[in-house]
Amino acid sequence: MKRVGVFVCHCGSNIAGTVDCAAVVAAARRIPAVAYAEDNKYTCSEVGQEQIRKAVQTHNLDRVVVAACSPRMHEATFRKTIASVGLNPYMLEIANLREQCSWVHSDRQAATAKAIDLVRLAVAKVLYNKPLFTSTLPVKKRAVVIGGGIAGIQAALDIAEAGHPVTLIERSQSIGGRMAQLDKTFPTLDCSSCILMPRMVDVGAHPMIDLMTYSEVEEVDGFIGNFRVKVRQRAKSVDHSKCTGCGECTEKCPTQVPAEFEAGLGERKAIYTDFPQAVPNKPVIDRDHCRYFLDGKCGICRKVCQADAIDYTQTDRQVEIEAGAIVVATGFDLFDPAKYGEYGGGRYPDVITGLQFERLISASGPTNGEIRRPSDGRVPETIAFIKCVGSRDEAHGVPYCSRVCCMYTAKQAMLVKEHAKDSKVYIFYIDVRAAGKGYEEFYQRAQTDAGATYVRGRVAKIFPRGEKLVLWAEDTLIGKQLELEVDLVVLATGIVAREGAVEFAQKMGISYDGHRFYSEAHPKLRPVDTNVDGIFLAGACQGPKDIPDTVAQASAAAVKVCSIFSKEELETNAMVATVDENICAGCFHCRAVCPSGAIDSKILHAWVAGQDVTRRVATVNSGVCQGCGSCAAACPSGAMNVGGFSNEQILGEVEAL
Amino acid sequence: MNKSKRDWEPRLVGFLCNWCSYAGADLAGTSRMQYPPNMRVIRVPCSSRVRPEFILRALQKGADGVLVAGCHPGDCHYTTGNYYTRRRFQVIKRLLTFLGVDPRRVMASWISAAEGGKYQQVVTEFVETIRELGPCDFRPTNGQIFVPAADERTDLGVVS
Amino acid sequence: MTELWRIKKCDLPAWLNIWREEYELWGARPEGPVMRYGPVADATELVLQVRTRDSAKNMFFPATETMFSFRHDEQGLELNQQLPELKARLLVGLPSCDLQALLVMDNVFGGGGHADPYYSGRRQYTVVVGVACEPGEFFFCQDFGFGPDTPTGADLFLWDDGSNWLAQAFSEAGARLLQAGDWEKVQATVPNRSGPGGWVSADSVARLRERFDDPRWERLGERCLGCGACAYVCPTCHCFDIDDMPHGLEGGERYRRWDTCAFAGFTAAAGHNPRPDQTGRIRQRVMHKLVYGDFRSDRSLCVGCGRCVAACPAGIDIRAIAREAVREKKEVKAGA
Amino acid sequence: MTTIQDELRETARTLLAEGQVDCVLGWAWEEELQRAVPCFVRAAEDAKRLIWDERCVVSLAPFLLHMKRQLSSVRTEPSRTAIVVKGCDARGVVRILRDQQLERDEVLIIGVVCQGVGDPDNRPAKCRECQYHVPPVYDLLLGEEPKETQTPSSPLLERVREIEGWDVADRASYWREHFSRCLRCYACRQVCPACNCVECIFDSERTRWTYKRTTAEENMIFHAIRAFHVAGRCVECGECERACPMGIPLMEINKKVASDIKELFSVPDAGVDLREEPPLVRYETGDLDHFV
Repeated sequence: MKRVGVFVCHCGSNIAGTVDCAAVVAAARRIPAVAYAEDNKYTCSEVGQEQIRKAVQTHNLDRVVVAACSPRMHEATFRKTIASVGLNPYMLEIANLREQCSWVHSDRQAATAKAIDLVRLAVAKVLYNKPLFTSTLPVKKRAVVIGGGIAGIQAALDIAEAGHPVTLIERSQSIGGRMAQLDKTFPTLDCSSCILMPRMVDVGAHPMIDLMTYSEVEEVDGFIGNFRVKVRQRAKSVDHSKCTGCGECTEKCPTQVPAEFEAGLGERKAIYTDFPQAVPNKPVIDRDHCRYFLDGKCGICRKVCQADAIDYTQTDRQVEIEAGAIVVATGFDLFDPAKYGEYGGGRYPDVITGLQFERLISASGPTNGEIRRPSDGRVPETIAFIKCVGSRDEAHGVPYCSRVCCMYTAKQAMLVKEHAKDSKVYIFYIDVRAAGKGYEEFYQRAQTDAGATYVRGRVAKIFPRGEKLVLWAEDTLIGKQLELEVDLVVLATGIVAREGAVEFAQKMGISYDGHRFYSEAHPKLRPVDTNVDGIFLAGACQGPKDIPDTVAQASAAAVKVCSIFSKEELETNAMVATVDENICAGCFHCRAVCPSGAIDSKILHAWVAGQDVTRRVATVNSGVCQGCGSCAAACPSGAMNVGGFSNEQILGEVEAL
Repeated sequence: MNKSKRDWEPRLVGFLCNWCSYAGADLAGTSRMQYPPNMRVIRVPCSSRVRPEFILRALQKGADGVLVAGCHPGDCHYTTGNYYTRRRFQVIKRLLTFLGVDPRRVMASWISAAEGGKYQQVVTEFVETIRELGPCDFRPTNGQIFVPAADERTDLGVVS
Repeated sequence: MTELWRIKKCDLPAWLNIWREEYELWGARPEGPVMRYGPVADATELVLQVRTRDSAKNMFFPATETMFSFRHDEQGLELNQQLPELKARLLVGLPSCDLQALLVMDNVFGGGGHADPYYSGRRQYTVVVGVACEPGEFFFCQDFGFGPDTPTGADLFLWDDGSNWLAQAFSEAGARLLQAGDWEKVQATVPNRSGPGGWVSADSVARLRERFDDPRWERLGERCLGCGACAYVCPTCHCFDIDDMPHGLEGGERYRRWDTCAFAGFTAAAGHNPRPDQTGRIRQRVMHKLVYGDFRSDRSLCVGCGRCVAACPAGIDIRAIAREAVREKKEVKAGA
Repeated sequence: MTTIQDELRETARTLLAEGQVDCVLGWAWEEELQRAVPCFVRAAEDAKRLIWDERCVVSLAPFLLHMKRQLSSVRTEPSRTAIVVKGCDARGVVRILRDQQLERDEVLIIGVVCQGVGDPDNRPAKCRECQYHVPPVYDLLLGEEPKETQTPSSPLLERVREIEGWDVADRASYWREHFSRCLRCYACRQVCPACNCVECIFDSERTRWTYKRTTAEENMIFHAIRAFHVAGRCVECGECERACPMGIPLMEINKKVASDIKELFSVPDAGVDLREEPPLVRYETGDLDHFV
């Protein structure tokens, strides 16, 4: 005989203020299945929970209804309460009398009637509750970090430092990412490589970190604790175990191609390292441009290599890595300036992006740190910086602010003083956003020390006139239009999601937002989790952010990974789908709708009429199943059910309407 | 139990998805947004958990209107759940309308965890629509050829 | 020559309408695309001498019937039986096979000191007027010892006499009907046509009884899809299941509804089903109808109305099965 | 039409004689019953009883599925059955295969070109609007493909549009009146190739999905749920309406759902392509959203 206990909470006056709790208790007692009902001031308090524990024991209740606040608040609390007195934690249902009754209705009589109905619904449902159990899954204590920028580097180091093996996967020749392309960083004007290189070296040398550069993730499946990551290690054509990194081959290589690292302003050889301080500091051969691979003539690098490390016969290798957790740190792309036809981005050589300017002022850059016009190499006398190019611009599909352009433009303005102190600097802006620590002070210094002239207004058009570039703009503060002749224009292009971000998200099974940035599980409370347990986000792939926030997120993701690895086994979700094998017809509509690939099949043998008959039925992997119930709705015969929200429970609730 | 329209209060059922719409309803609560008390909420893990059997049983058991609420497509906690709801619900609604259930009695709505205001508005409007429509004539009529149990009953002899 | 009453066919509706205050008029009339027995407001709507798609069984043993409702609250358990409201009914137009079927059902539900209150109530207050039948497709009533003119089971039976009806009462309720309306007494011979038949013989019943394990049942099992059409249109199928319908958490009602041995779950009990597939089920139907019959009166449960033959989506025909049973094993006909 | 019949008999005989199949499922004429009934031919010499003409109305697809669940057809070594199908039946076979209730190599499909069955001057609705005179899937085809196949108008669809035109109350009473006749004999379910569950929720003893009462609104719930369960998978073979002893116009419901699904999700006809995806277990991110 099922014996239900009902505990109606006053929640101080939150519930009792509008709902007549005594009447609810009286109504509950009238329900035949309710063996005991009482109300108390604060059910979630220690006193309240003790009353539940005592009642369960004295009235030997086998299932409990707590009529209080939202289950999303204290369902877990009360599950522990009843578990502590021997009940299965899932023999509990919560009636939401606060958020969905007392707080939203003022008429006491109507609110009480509704509260009674909600208790009846909860009792009707709890009568069909079944004990549910979690199971455990082994954890593969290896992490995979995808993306070798500062985010990936930081996450990899933190996890490795916590004693867990990491595989860091980077698509290009070297780790370092966007930060390696920068000269200085705001607001401290630290030299970017000075603070980045040591971390890169640590990664390269760390015994717990396997570095896989020039490699791409092809496929990810499995689930938290048991991911299988398939990685394609592209052929480097250089045997890094023999190579000493002397650079002879790069020196002698006859082929010059535009270097991605130099953002189009510089060149590199066919056999190359991205930049001098690259990690690993051993080159790879770009087979799309290497003459040996195009027409088989060359082979100079092999001739000059004393270590005999060049190996043209290398082929791509597919590696499968087992991992317990994954950190996605794939970074960002910049807005394509060519989309602003009126600025001539990509057409006029002297209209460059902020990143290209960064390469110009970088000592290891194409101009060894001198600010020179890409067109004729002259030092520009007047430079115009234009902010919010491809940010805060609904028309170009980028309505958001990219957060970092105001600060790096101020920084670049100050660096003009160092590299070309006579040059005049104009900065066209809409608003200046300097909210970080020390940012506002940095912005003030850009105006005073660097003498940058901030003009509030958008630039309407840029066109060449002789050697110069003419800017048509307006100064909204003095309400005047102005025409300005400058020698160099730097566009502060906004941050957009990586090209191919959607395909990658689908490969990982994580969701993405309207701007193709990866979606965090909860904007405020779970910023580094994704909707797939065990996969975390770090850096600009989740949205535009500066280096301090990126590093903070990377460390946060690392802690999440370490908390998974701190347990020998993982507890699985208890409210998962279950199959009634007698009824399952093996049509597998369930598998078609399962979002987490938790449904597999098996062959059932039955002894029928003296013969062994086989039948294929569905099976559920309780580790992967998230309990969404799509399968239970897609299964016509009701063979597929979900613990906690079973067909019987919901039908029971509807029955008590 | 037919109810004359005057003293009849619409009884509504809402299947709310746990991650978005139920959270949106809670937010309406924490923000103390007032709305009529006619809605009985049944929590489901995802809007894709709702089967047509639940909707039809609710109508049969006295509900005058049924709401199925879930996350906006693309926001689903389970990634694809509400895509299936979207397809299934359209087929169910058109089928029920074809079979004679007033389309305004069955509705779906995407309500995110941040849209407490929208939940309040959806419930308020739904109650008004159903109040205007009147009780659902889907009551369990008794299929017997005879109306059951007259008050007085003769003693039944044995048929020869 | 016996003493009979005669009325012109065109005056029959007027006569029936006279009785409308006292009785509720029932009979065959179109319902959607099919003919069914049901209440009529005016006798002119009635269609006589037509084979309805399903039988009159529904009037006495409805497809769904609440037996009693119960309520359990703090005062304890309250039970109240939902007996049918008793209204006098005049059922006009039953052919001989349906009359015989009523006798079978009376035996099942009414006889032997354990009268079924639900069935008996309705049956007792219904006066049945039989009408001679125009034999049609799939009939085989003669195999069971009666023809289209056999009046047994009716309160009043009408024979077809060209443009007139000849009537004879077999109960005082039937006789009382004749007191109104312009009936005239005549001396006439009661027609006694022999009905269609020649399918089910005593020999076929005996052979069927022996051939319980004949493999040909499996051939039938492959063709029977396990629906309930044959049983639910059959005037003598009387199996039912009992189930509960809750009213909220405090009470509910217990109802009974038709069931049939053709259904898979019919014999499912505690996870085991002695008839795992259709072979056993179709065999049970045929055997119960023709061979086991009604153990209370050892008469066949079949009345040869042919409704099941018309209704079967798979074209299974109980007549062919009976005829097939007497054929030797060697030439297996397709129909069986 | 006799030529196809002769070819059919010859084909069946050779298939059985060579042991390619162990049973040919076709139609046979029952002289005494004056009806064409499903017939399982297992001996080569019985092949001559097979017929093909417009009297072969019964769709044989459900018997194929049903056979699998009969003990008599339980065999350890793989068995193969040939089935004679007209266009609509073939779609039923595809349905059963696509719902993974039979393996493709368990069935040998003998397609016959069909110009419509039943009473010549009152063809069933499905024949008057038939677009599959040639079965969409077959292993062998008997009869030549007709030259021009104009796509006929669909009387059933016009009827659905007409019913949609009524106001809600009229529709409610129309269906309530039809459903009050339903005896819940489940013939419509048992002859349906898409209704291939091992145990139907309406038979479930364990979970009270619905009450097993034959009241008008309870029957409406049964037919609404069944129409939904086969939504997107129904091959419009019309067997449910033919099998219904009480003459309930079930195809109007299935046609309504099928045309809705085609309009909403622009998917091809069900049961035509062996690789088809049932539309309700798939989605497009761009699906319509206007109803919300």
